[in-house]
Formats: sequence, C-alpha cells, structure tokens
Amino acid sequence: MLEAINETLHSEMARDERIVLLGEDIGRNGGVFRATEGLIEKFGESRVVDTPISEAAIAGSAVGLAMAGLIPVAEIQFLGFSYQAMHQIAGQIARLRYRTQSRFESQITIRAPFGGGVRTPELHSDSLEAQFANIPGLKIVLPSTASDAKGLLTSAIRDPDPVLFLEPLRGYRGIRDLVPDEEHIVPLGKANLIKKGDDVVIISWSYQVELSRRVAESLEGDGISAAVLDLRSIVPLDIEALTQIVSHCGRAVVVQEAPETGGFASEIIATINDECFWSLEAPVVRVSGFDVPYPVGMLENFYVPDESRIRSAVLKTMEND
Amino acid sequence: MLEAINETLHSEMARDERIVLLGEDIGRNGGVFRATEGLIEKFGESRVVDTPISEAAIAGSAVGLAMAGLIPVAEIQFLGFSYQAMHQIAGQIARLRYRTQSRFESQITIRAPFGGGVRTPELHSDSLEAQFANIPGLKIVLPSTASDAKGLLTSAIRDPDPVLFLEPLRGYRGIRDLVPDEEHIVPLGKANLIKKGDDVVIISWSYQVELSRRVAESLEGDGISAAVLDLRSIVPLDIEALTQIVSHCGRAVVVQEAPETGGFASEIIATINDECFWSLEAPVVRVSGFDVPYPVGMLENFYVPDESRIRSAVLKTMEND
Amino acid sequence: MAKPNDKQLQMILEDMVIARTQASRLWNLQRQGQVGTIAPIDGHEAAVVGAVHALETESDWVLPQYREPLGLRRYGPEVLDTFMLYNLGHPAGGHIPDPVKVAPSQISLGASIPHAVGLAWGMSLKDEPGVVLVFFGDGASSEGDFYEAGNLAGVLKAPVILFCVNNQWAISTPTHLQTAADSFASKAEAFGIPGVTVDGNDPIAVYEAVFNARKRATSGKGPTLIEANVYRLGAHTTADDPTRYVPSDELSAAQKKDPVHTFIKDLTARGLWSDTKQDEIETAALERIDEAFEKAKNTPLSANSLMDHCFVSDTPRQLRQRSFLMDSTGKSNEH
Amino acid sequence: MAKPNDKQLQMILEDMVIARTQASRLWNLQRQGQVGTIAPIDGHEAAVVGAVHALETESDWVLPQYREPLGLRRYGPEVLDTFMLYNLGHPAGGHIPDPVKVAPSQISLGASIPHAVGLAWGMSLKDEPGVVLVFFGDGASSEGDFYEAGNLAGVLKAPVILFCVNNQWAISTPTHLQTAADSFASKAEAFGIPGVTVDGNDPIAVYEAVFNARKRATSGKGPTLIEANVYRLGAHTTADDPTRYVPSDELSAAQKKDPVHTFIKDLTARGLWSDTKQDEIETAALERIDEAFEKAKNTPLSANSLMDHCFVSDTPRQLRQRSFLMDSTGKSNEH
Ligand SMILES: Cc1ncc(C[n+]2csc(CCOP(=O)(O)OP(=O)(O)O)c2C)c(N)n1
Ligand SMILES: Cc1ncc(C[n+]2csc(CCOP(=O)(O)OP(=O)(O)O)c2C)c(N)n1
Ligand SMILES: [Mg+2]
Ligand SMILES: [Mg+2]
Repeated sequence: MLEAINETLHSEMARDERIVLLGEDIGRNGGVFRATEGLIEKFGESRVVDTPISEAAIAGSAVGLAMAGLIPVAEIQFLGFSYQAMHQIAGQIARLRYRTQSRFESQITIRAPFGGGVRTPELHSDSLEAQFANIPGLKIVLPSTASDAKGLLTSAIRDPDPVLFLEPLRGYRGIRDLVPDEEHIVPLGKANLIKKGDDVVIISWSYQVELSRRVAESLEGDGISAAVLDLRSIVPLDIEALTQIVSHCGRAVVVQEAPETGGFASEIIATINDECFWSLEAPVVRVSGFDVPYPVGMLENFYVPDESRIRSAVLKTMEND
Repeated sequence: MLEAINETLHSEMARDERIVLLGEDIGRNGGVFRATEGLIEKFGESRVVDTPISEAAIAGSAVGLAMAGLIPVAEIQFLGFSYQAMHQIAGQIARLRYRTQSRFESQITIRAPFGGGVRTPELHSDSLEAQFANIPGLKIVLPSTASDAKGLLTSAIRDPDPVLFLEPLRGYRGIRDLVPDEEHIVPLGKANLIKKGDDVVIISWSYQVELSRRVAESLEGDGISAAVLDLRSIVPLDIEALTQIVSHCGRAVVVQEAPETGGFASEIIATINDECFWSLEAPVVRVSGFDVPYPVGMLENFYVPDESRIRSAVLKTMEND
Repeated sequence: MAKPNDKQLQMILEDMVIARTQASRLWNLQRQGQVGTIAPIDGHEAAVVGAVHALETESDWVLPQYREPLGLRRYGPEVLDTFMLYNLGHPAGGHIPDPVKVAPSQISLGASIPHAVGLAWGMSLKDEPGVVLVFFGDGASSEGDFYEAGNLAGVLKAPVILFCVNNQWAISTPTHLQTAADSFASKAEAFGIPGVTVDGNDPIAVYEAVFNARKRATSGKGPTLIEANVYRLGAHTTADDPTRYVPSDELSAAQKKDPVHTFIKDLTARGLWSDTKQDEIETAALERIDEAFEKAKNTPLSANSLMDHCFVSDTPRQLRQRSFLMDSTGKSNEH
Repeated sequence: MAKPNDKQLQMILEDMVIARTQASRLWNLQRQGQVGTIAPIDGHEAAVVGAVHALETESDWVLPQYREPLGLRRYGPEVLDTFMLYNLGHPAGGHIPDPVKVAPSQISLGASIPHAVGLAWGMSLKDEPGVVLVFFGDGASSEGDFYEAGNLAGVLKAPVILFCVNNQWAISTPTHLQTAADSFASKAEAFGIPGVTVDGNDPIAVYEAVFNARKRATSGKGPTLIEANVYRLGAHTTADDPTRYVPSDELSAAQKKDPVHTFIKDLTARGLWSDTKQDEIETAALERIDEAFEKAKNTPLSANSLMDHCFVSDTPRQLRQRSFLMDSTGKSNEH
C-alpha cells in the first residue's frame, strides 16, 4: 500500500503544481515510512517541506496555504499526534468553508498512519476516527487496499473539502494488491461490497476489512454466506450501500479497532437502526478494541480484533435463528 | 445551577486543602460566569490561580499538580477550547494511571461550560461529549439540575480518576431547583429516572433533560406515558438503568445537542441494540444537532433540539404500533 | 515612505474617529438588544488604524482577532457591512467578499497566527507581492499557536507581520500574570526574528513600525513581531464588568493618554484637523453604521443556510437532515 | 558545591560508561528481535549523566523524554529494571516504583514539560524541597507545550529546570529547520527566565549549569532553561537509517568529540580512571543489563492487565469487556 501512496503523491504533484507537501521528516528522509520518498528530489524543497515538530502549526499553516490558493497535503507523523493539532483541525480546518460561507475553502488533505498490530510506542496506533467523525466539515477516508489507497488519495487531494486520509500502519507493507498504473479515481463516499453474501454482512474499514474478508471466506466452509462491506470512508457514509446489504442479509457484524464506547461502530448500528431496523433478524454485533488506552506491545494481541474474534461475532449473530 | 457549582467549590475547598483551582479569569473576576466567585478572596491566590491563556498548559500542569499530590480543579473557559488541550486531556490526563500502572493518578476535575441556546460566539456552544467518550480513561459528567450539579461535582472532585464536568451554559441561570444545604453526593455512573412512564422513554443528559421532561409531561395530555432518563454521566454509562427502562417501555428516543453523526446518542442506540434488542417495538429515534459546525446566533434555533422536535420524535416512535 | 504625509495623517485620524464613533453606536445597539456581544475598540484605534495604513490594501492581507474590524475601514465598506451581519449572528457575517483581503473575526485565540504564516508562505511560493498582518492580543500570545507559528515563520522567512495589541488585559488577566517576559516583543528572540515595541497610542509610531516590517518582509528578510502598547479603555466585551478588576487609577491614567483625543489635539495643532471636520466625520460615521445595520437587518435568511457551506455538496446524511429541516421548519411556519 | 569533586567525577564517568555499554547491548538485543524499538543514548551521556548528578535524588524529580533512561542509573536500579520491561512492551514498564522520583518515558514530544511545571509548582505549594528537571529534545522545543509551559513556569516562578538536549537532529530534521532562533537557550527570553547554553559533551559544564539552576530554583527565583549541545552519534532509533540524511563529515567531526571517550581521557590524565576500572565497569554494566533483561522476561503477564489501571475500578462496560476477554482468552488457551 505504501508504494501506491507514494506513487499517487508523485503523480498528483506532477499533475497540479499547486500541491505542496508539509510535515515532519517527509523531505530528505522521505517520511519515517518512506511514503514521501523521492518527492523532495523531484519537486524540490519549496514543494516538499520538512517542518519543525509542530503539529498545530502544520495544520494551521495548511489553512493559510489553502487561503493562498495552494493545495496542501500535510502529514501528521502518527494519528495520535493529531491531538496536538485538534484545535486547528476541528476548530479551523473543518469550519473554514462554513464560517466564511465559502469565501475560503479547506482543500487540505491530512495524511496520517494509525492502527495496531505493529507494536509501536504510545499514541502511534490509536484509532481516533470516531472522534473526527463527530466533527462536521471533515471527510474521513480509510483505504483497505493498495488500489483504493491510490484511488481514494487521488480523490482526497482533488476534493475541495478537507480530508483526513488514514493509512493503516499494518497495511503499509502487509497489504499488497494490484494497483492500476494509469490515473485511478475512487470517489469518496462509495462503499465497496468486497464480498457478496446472504446470511450476514461484516462491515468494516481500513485494515480490519482484510481480516473480515478472510473470516468471511473461511465461513464458507461452515456453510455461512457472509458478505463484507468496506466502508472506505466513514464521512461521507454510504448509507445506501449499508442499508441495502444489511436489509438483504438481516444480520450484521461491525468491526473496528477503536475502543467500543463511542467508536464509529456505534454510529453504524444507529444508522442501521434508523434505516433498516425492521429487516434485522438479530442484534448487530460489534467487534471492537476495549475501553482502555491503546496498550503496550505485549498486550496488543488481546486488544486488537483478530480473525477469531470476528468469527465468534459472526457465529453469535447467526445463533438467533 | 451556577450557585450550586460555586457553593460546591467553596465547600470542597474548605474541606480539603489539597484542592487547587486553575483557569482563565477564575480569580479576581470570579470566572466569566461567576462560577468561581469569592473563592480567591476566601482561599487566596495560591489556591485559586489565574493562568495565562494556555489551555494545554492548564491541563498539562494539572497533571503535574496531581503528581505532586494536589487535587487540581481546572476550568476551561468554554468546552470548545478544550481542543487546544486535547493532547494533554486525551494523550496524558486520561492515560496517566494506565501508563504508569497506578503509580500516578489523575485526580483532576476539568470543568467547562458548553451547549447552545444563548447565542455565543464560535466554539462556545459545541457539544463535544461524544468525542471525549471515545477516549478511555476519562469520566464524563453532565448534570441537568442544580442539585445534581452539587452532588456530581462533589463526587467528581473526590474521584481518584479524571472527570470532565460539563456545565450547560443555558442551565447556569436557566435551571433552578432546590439544592441541599448539607454535603450532597450523587455517585458517578448512576442514571436518574426523573419521570416514570410505560410507553416510551426519552433518554438524555445535560440541558436537554429539562426539555425532555417538559415534553414528557405535556404528552400525558395526549395519553402517552413517557419516561425520562437522565444519564447524568455518559462515562461511566449506567447500562443497567438504561436497559431496564428501555425493556420496560419498548420504545426509546435519545436527545442530544451534538451533531448526529458520531454523537453519543449513537452509542446509546448501540448499547440498546446489545442489551435489549428483543424488547424493542420500534426503532429508537434520535434527536440531534445537524452535521454542520455549531451555527451563528440567527441559525441557532434551527440547530438546537427543542420541545417540538423531541415531541415529534416521540410521536414518530409511537407510530409503529 | 516611512513617515505618513499630511494627507495620510488626516486619513488615519479620520479612520480613528470613525472607529470610535461607530464603536459607541454599536455599544448602544448592543445595550438595546439589537446586536450580540461586542468587544469595543476603544483605546486600540491608533494601533489598529496606524498599522493598517502602512499596508497596501491591494496586496496585503489583514487577519483580525475580534476587536479590530471597526478600525479596518481602509479596506473598504464591505468590512463594516459584513461586520454588522456578524454582530447580528447572520451567517453572511463570515463572508467578507472577494477581493477584500480581510479575514473574518477569529474567536479562537491565537488560531489565526499559523493561518497568517501559511498564507504569507503561500504568497511567497506563488511569487505574489504583499504581506500578511495578523492581529492578536497579549492574552492570545500565551497560546501554543502563537509560538509554533512564530517559530515556523522564522524558519520559513515568511512575509508576515505578527502584530500583538497589548492592551494590558486579557479579560481580567493583567500582563504580569500573562508572562514574565520583559515585553511581548521580546518573544521574537524565540523565533529568531526582530521584535519591536511601539507606543500603540501613537499612530505615527505604529505606522512606521509596520512600514518597516513590511519592507523587511517584501524584501525577503522575513517576519517581524510588533508589540503595540495600548490600554483597553472599555470593557472586555459587553458581557464584562471591568470595575471588578481594573484599578481605577490605572484606568484614569490611561484615559489621559486616549489615542483619539491625543491625535486630534496633535493634528489640530498642526492645522490638519478642526472641530468642523470632526463633526462631519462623526455624522457620516453614524450614518454609515446605521445604514450598515439596516442593510444587515434586511438581509434575508433561510433555514437552508444552516446546512449550506459545510461541504461543497451535501453528504447523504446531510441530505436527509436538510429535508428533515425543511419539513419541520415548513411545518412550523404553518402554525 | 558548584564543581563536582573527584569522587563525583568518577561516579559521573562510571554512569556514562555504564550507559554507553548498556546502550550497545540493548541495540544488539533489538537487532536480535528480543526487544522493541530503541532510541540510543550514544552521544548524550555527558549531558544526561552530568545533569542528573547535580540533582538530589531524594527530593528532585526527573521527567525524561525517551532517550535518557540508561543515563539515570543514579536514581536507583529500579530505573533500569523498569526500562527493560518497557522495552519488552510489558505494562509494568510504565511503573517506576515509589519512591524513585523518575517518570516513565514520554513519547508525546513536549508533553512532559507542563507536567514538570505543574509538579514543581505543586511541590512549592506544599513547601516541599526539591526541583523538577525535565529533559526534552531540540525537536520537542517546537511544540506548543514547551512554550506554554515555559511561559507558565516563568509567571509562577516554579522550581523547574527545562533541560533541552540539543543533539542537532529531530529524526532527520536539522536544527536550522527547527528554528531560526540564535540558540534554543535564547527561547528563555520569551518566558522571562534565564537561558543557558552549555557544551553537552562536557559533563562538568553540564553539572555546573544544573547545579546553578537548581540553586536558583530552590531559592525561589524560578526556572532556568538549559540547552546542552551534543551530537546524536547513533541512529534516531533502531527503525531509522541516518545515512539518508546525516552528512558523514559532520558525523565524524562529532565522533571526535565523543563525550565518553573525551571524559575517559580527561579522568585518566587526572589519575581518576584506568583501563582496569573501565573493564570492571563495563563487565558489571553488561551483567546488570542482562540480569534486568532476564528479570523482565520472566515477569508474568495476564490478559487481565489489559483492563487493569484504566480507572481505579471498572465501569459497567469495562466489566463486560473484562469478562469477555477472560472468556475468549480462556477459550483460546484451550486450543
Ligand atoms: C483559545 C481560546 N481560549 C479562551 C478564549 C476565551 N477568551 C476570549 S477573549 C479572551 C481574552 C483575550 O485577551 P487578548 O488576547 O489580550 O485580547 P483582548 O481581548 O485583550 O483584545 C479569552 C480568554 C478564547 N476565545 N479562545
Ligand atoms: C507530538 C509528537 N510529534 C511527533 C512525534 C514523532 N517523533 C518521535 S521522535 C521525533 C523527533 C524528536 O526530536 P528531538 O525532540 O530533538 O529528540 P531526539 O530524538 O533528537 O532525542 C519525532 C518527530 C512524537 N513522538 N510526538
Ligand atoms: Mg489584551
Ligand atoms: Mg534532537
């Protein structure tokens, strides 16, 4: 997935010279994960800028760059450090269009890696997407495949509104699939039914889609036909695709890495409740992280949902037959 | 409610000399709403501290004060400016006990007013409770009466864990009820069934409880017996009380001021789905703010839930009979 | 020129008098319940107007905090018109129209400073002429945003002027509780940029400081931090009671240095001002603000505005919300 | 005394050698996949150890960033033991036991600085003796937390020492991209406190600077910002490849000033050090870290630890989660 991201940044920067990259260690070092490798060499120090270690100033100056008519693509080195910039992201970027009634717009993409499974230090793995989802004015995009990473990042950069583009740490090297060479656009807000099924649908986003797919495939052996819906973005939420597949299956499991309380899975359940309550044959089952801070390495496997937990959840929702 | 808060701060500070107040304009000025009136005169400048305009340093130094064995009660002048302190609140305060395995604890109360209806400038009215609810390690308390404000603030200050104590701006002067003179403790995590009912329960917190109560009372005239559950705190969530009343009524409406997507109402619905799906006779109905930034004064009445919207929601959930 | 000429001096005083006059009208409107909370400009006129007159309105941006708008007349009538909408709580109050290079008020203290730095940086990347001047208070200078942005500006040599209006108070917090630094200007050391302190009651001194900072910025030498020392002569806002905390002797000493009165005396002595002129300007200023107020009051508003301008186009959820809103406000209109 | 005596000099060098020796062992353990990501201390030994030796371990707190723990031996064996648990990713790695006045590593850059200020402030409110020393990097100094906390410390005259280890790099970002300030110490101007630059390769200079800052703090005169100039001789962390960005001539120049080698030469010349002593210390240091590693590896861990220590007692939801966890880990053990 990393190469797909890197390549997209290359091609978008070549396409539109208004695009400016800013962030910590994105230049000479090519990013701590090499997502921005080769870009400073190609586009120079004025378009690929190593900033001081100031997340709030990264996000805040992106607002100014956008006001100047440029298209900033900022990197927050790890999503957990977006907290340092929260007053700029939530208080300013997300509201710029609304408070100025479209005099200014935030054509800003903020890329940040997140998610568990690679035993990082504190605040590197936290899944904060639900906290951002409650901030109107931000789009939140979470690719689960390399090909989508390209298609969605392209859309994100070109979108006139601010997009938080969240990249799964485990997927950087762990997810490999064919990426179209040519320009590739996946529109924001269209979920992807990556596997059809009739009995139950597993709904997820980011790396957990990969695990969900594996579980769904393995369930075929048990005679359970499980669909998998990759939301791709949680804002905008593809309510139609969600409703359709849940109505079809009558049963759903929602998988997220975030803590259970207030995670985005709750919003999915609330939306299902709103839109297709009467077609439910069983309560929706959540698979989540726990209501504790993201733990240290040795506890990580207990925390992050894995195939066995997703599988149990599916079996649980099938019980009520 | 304001007097109840002020009085509680007076009596708690008199009771325990480890309590230190810090915040912007809380001293000489007694707080921009007079919540801390008279405290600097009574307890002196070293226990009631007017800080520089630095929300992150307020929250961050509270961690240090707690490490020193003091009990900081910090004020963030308006909840919207807690974004400036998010990395300290979410990244540090909420995790101090967990990351040090209880060597240190965050016996910290953060008071902040919030909520609509009083035509404030930007970022003064935003309901951010759901964003905090997804941060494990924080308790989130939202009183809806003056008496509860006293009882819950007392518990919050004495709780060894960090508590975000959110005070409804509209309730400061708009909510008046009898407050016990003597020490008054309302435990954290116990919801209050402020009105019994059999047909439907309206679930809410903070100022919206007041509106919900009015609606429930007026519905008696329509022959609808509506219960009202005041959650009082969303973390800890009183799952038992919630389940009990929803199971009893079979119908529920959840009322919040926050934007719909990712608001805490979604978590309530998800919890109902988990715990008492089979007793539901109709989908739960949400009454929420809209998915736009908190608007300017002239648009406020369109945004903030009012009695008529709550009433319609109840009628809607009664339709499916 | 580094020094304002006579014509400019007159125009500066005009704008100061206009600001003062309109501020008092606005205060009254607020007291009558006609507009929302107001942060009076009284005492800040020389600093704000002096600064703005050293800028080129065609190329230079101004990012105000919330106290300055009445002092920005030089940027065109749209500023006042929009400000009146803002004071009414009308959404259009956030939209100062193109090409006026003024941003709307910023409530989040310090938050505009990184915007200013980014905007200046962007302008230099695009080889556009001009600078960005951002106003902020002594209180706002304690926010991380000020420091992070100032530091970034220093590294980037962004053509930005960080203009700190030190009015000695942040609501009730006096400067000695705000910082132990020698001055707010001395914080420039932390960014490796020049820091300048000026008497903010003297519009000529302010003009010169901004003029020089501008020259520095446009010649690629980077940002300047200017601290203008003034005294807040009024309340923090209409919701504030300064008698609780402002020492009365300090206030009366400050009143003696009232920038508007002082400059009137100065220019009158130089033969550049007269009572007649003063009357004319005041009358016109009042007419102008009343006109702006009427216009603002008559600006239509639809419930739809609640949903507009969040994104360029509605999400599916927003579409549902918009139709719910239309249904329910439609219904409530029927009552 | 402002100058360390011979015994102290020896102890400082011992601790430096121990830190260096254990760091290389730790690097190897990481390369063998036995521990997680490591941030080597190489090049920082004189700054860290020199600073810590000027403190009173009974009364003074140390809040490290993440690179310093191996240099904190003076605070007791618990520091290393806990650090090894930390490196394994064991939850107990965050719990340095009472009464050791050392906080665990801080990953969030700058975030400990307001903690240090609050802790120092709290100690002075309680009339406790002692100071707080907080370590942070040149990179961390760009965070709002540094500035907000430094400013607050200045206002409160908190007994805190803000100790900036300027190792010339923040991962790949060199100091000239971090700030345009003359020095990191000069940022003290913004807080109205003294700023001191020292050669961080010289443990005696560091000792003296901290000694003086401590004296200042304990006599109620408030905080000091110290910048110790060193050079990061190793990688940022085991996950980093510095050859991508560190100029090799710069590195080899820095290697010539290696603080450990230099101080060994110094003390040997003064007759305070010998090869035998060196061997002894190194051997003991290796034994000690291996022992700590074994101990850490054998520290039990239960799935329950995942849920412990979030709150003092579980919420209803946490109770449900805990029993789910117990059920499912119980089950998976059966396989
Ligand atoms: C981030 C943030 N924190 C707190 C507030 C509340 N507040 C509004 S004005 C003010 C004082 C500002 O003082 P200063 O910057 O000196 O400006 P002045 O009002 O004196 O012009 C405060 C604390 C705010 N608007 N934003
Ligand atoms: C708030 C925050 N932003 C970003 C990071 C990622 N990060 C880890 S170390 C580092 C560089 C720190 O440099 P410095 O403070 O100079 O310390 P050094 O590693 O040189 O000792 C960065 C950017 C972080 N840990 N915390
Ligand atoms: Mg001020
Ligand atoms: Mg460094």
